[in-house]
Amino acid sequence: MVREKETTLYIGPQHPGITGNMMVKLKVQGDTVVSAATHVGYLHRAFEKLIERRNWIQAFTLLCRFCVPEPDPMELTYARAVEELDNREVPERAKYIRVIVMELARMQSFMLWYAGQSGSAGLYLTPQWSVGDRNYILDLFEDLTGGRIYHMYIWPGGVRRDLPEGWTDKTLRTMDYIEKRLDEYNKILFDNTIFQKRAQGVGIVPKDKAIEWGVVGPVLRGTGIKSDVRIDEPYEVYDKIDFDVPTQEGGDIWARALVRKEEVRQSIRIIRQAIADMPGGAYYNKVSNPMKWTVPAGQAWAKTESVRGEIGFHVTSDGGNKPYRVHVKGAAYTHGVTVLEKILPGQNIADVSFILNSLGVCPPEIER
Amino acid sequence: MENDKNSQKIVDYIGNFARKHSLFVLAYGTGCGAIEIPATMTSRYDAERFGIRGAATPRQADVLLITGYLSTKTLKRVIRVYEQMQEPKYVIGFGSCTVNGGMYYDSYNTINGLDQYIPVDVYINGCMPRPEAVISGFVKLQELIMAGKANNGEKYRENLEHYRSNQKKIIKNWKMPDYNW
Amino acid sequence: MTDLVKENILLNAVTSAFKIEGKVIRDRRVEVHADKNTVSSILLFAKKQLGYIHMNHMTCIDWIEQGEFELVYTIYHPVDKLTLFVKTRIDREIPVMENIDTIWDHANTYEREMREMFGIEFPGLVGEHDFILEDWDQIPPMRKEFDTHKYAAETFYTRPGREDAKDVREELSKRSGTVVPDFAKKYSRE
Amino acid sequence: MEDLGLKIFGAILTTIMAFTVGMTYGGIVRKLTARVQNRYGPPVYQNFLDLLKLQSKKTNIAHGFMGHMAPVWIIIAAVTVLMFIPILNGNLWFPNLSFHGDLIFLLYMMVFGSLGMALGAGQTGNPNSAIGVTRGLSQMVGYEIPFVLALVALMIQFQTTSVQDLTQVQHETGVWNAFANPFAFLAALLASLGMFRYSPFDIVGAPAELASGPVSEFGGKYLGTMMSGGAVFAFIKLTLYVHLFFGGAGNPDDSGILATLAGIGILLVKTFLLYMIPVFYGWINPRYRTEQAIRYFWGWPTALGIVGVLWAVFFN
Repeated sequence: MVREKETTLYIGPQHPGITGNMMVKLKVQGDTVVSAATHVGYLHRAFEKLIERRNWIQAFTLLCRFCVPEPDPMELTYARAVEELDNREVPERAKYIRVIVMELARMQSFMLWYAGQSGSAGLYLTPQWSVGDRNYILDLFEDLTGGRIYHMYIWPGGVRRDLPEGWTDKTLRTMDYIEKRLDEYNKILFDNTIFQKRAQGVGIVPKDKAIEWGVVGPVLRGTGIKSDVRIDEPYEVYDKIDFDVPTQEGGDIWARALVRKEEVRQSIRIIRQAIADMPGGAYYNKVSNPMKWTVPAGQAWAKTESVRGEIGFHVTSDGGNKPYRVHVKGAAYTHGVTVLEKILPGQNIADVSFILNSLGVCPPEIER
Repeated sequence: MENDKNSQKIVDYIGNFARKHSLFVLAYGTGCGAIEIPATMTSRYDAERFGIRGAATPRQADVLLITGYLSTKTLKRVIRVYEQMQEPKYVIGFGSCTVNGGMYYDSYNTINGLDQYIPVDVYINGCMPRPEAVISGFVKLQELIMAGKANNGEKYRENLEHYRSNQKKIIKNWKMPDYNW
Repeated sequence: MTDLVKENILLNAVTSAFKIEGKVIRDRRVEVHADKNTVSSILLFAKKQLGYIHMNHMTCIDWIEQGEFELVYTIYHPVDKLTLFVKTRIDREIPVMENIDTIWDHANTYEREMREMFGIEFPGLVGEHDFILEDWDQIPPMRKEFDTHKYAAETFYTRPGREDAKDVREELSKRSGTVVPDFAKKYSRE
Repeated sequence: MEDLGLKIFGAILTTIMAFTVGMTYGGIVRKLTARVQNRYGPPVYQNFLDLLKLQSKKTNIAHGFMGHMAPVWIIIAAVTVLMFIPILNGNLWFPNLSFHGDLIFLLYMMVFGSLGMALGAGQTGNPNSAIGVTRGLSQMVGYEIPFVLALVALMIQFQTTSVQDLTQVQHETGVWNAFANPFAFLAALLASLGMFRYSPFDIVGAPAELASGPVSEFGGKYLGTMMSGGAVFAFIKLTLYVHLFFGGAGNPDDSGILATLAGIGILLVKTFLLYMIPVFYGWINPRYRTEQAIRYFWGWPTALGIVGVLWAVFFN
């Protein structure tokens, strides 16, 4: 049904299919997208400007709000950048705790992605299940840090408090439960023929262009390139833990979905190992007075593997008690603008929201 | 239609009863609070048992949930969306940043105080509010509706000039149709 | 980590080819300081010859006291796992920088943001001028001289505090009969 | 004139029943869906509350004349079609006009509601509505083919186009058409998946793609009226299927109070069970793209429909 006439279709900012609050302006011929342009800025809070007005510790309240579905990788990356500037050692126990928190964050974010991916395909059963089960992980966070979504838990020099009593047992029980549930999700979503038909061959990121376009994380692994900050530049204790980095060939939505499906199982594996190997000792290399704390001048670049890919922090200090400049590179920064604009032309309108979810586009990370 | 607080007509009573138990929330996550909306709507907290469900377009919606801070760019869209909604309509301000700017009090791009720009029925404070808090905010709104005190649209129509002048102070390039219903 | 062999090889390759300064920061991190005119040729050299095909990041730091913007290009080698920073400084008064979105497509996004947030011009950059902000008529907001608090206080409505607002420390000490320690007193609301 | 009075009374009763049953089924489906999704769910009467709320909205905006007329058109079409289908197998209380209409006429009339929707949505100027209407019409082209083939098979097999006669045949022989011509039945059943617009065939109002499709710009009373029309249409489709394939409900020879009530009971059971088929299918399936949906209908359902026709021609 190709017609000559071009229609302009705005997906967003108010649209149920959009992830977060952004807008994709489409030129459409019949059902086919001819060109796409991303418009962002609806969530611009001037974080980077505000952080220049906060001191090093106060910045954490803003940091975790950079990308709402996964606040913890942001904290960790910033903390690592500051530790590099300050030459601050992190106790071994804190490193293990950080790994557990990171993987829990990955799992809860996976469950949101799962809901978004199947919801945008029109399957409303699994979102209810997975977002419901996500609450169990948030409960763990609540026990650990006091907050459901935003934790401000990881600090330069360690973590804010030790594990509560009985928390590891509860975590292991939750992992068992989630593992059981994942099988059920897979039966509903991944074994479904219609989902396979819709996901295969749609939204292809070409393998030869992927790295040049700045594609990272599961999207890059979905094209068959093995790239993961956790093994490329092992941070914390990821080099002591045994886990696989799954890859898939194809570069389409289906490949990305399979990568994520396997990744969350690896997260469970990592958490179990980390809990088993956890050493005792201190959990925090204390900063004497955080309100007056100054960090030596310099620049540091730290990166972390979040669920959507590499997150990088470029932190600059002028030796004062406030960050001079913090610049964040989120995974969605390239996915949501360059990659999206490049792969949308030629797709069906029905797949736009499907592709958005699959790329893991998170608008607050683009505009900050 | 007159809405006398002391003596409601039976028609009003029935209407309010229906309005109370059927709240269509516009699916517009304006800020980071939108992350708790899926949790509120799904299996553990299940807001649908109160008759709260999502609506895809502003024409069908009753409740505009402002989930968190509003940047000036979004404010323009929110006003447009709000004006498209059909009366009676309600606005819930969600999170501390809608009350007084919260942690973004000094940001050049987010508004402080939502009720300067559109009337607000219920504020839910916290950053971010838990799903229980969200549901309790909705219950509060239901109480207001039942008492006939939630007349957001009327308030906006009657004080349109006040709200317009506030809105135009922030939105520099005002290219929007007039509010005509 | 150990002897930083790979890092030194990289440093030598870049510095000898372009006669520029540089140093190894730590394992996997190498930085070079370049003139603003050679940046694009260094990046092209690193991409085509050395295999630094992934551009992680591009940032701008406003050194208002020196009157300069510092631009940092962070590029990455997916096989050697090395990160190379190419740093350059441009004049703050005439902020013009070469456009590199022909080398990496996604540099376009970074440059559009910098144009909007710092007012740096990139000749030949395509894309709408309004990327994040809308109808912005002040100086570019990420510049250090822009005072966001003052602007916010002037532009937006500030809700007055509650009349019955109490100082938490004073109240708690009154209730529990303890004394507010000296160091905490300066944070108290007067 | 007694006859006319009875007819009018029957017509009003039919409409009320169709509306109530349609709305209640919707509510039950919402409740069941919630239970499947691990939730408590809204009360069964939630749809009535929604409707009441929509009808008591104080402002209602219409985009031009057709936007105003579309919901009215839909409800007129719904009630008209309702009059022409047998409700209780020729029961004296619900005679309506079912003796006068035949299947071909019904097929035409059932498209009328969609046509009204299309015209109304076209006038709103919302691109989502326009795309939704196009998708709806494409999907209709898809499922009408197996559906018509199934009906043609029945018409050939029993040499009649009257719904009344088709029901009568089943009553007399005691064999349901679902068994008399299983291929036609299966074709019609698969077509019904598209007719009820649950996933995977909810492409018309797909929220993640088109906001809510054709009804994007309709709110308040208009949306409420459309909802009522939709409820009546659901009842019509179910009743028609029950009469075509499941032997109808009620005894044509006995119109006493008890027999009528029993007939209504049987009708409710049969329609509800039939309604559950697309609903069950919808719970666990994501949505097709438009061209995939059409390809689906032109695959197995159409093949089954053709086999059904051949069966009717050669084996009876």
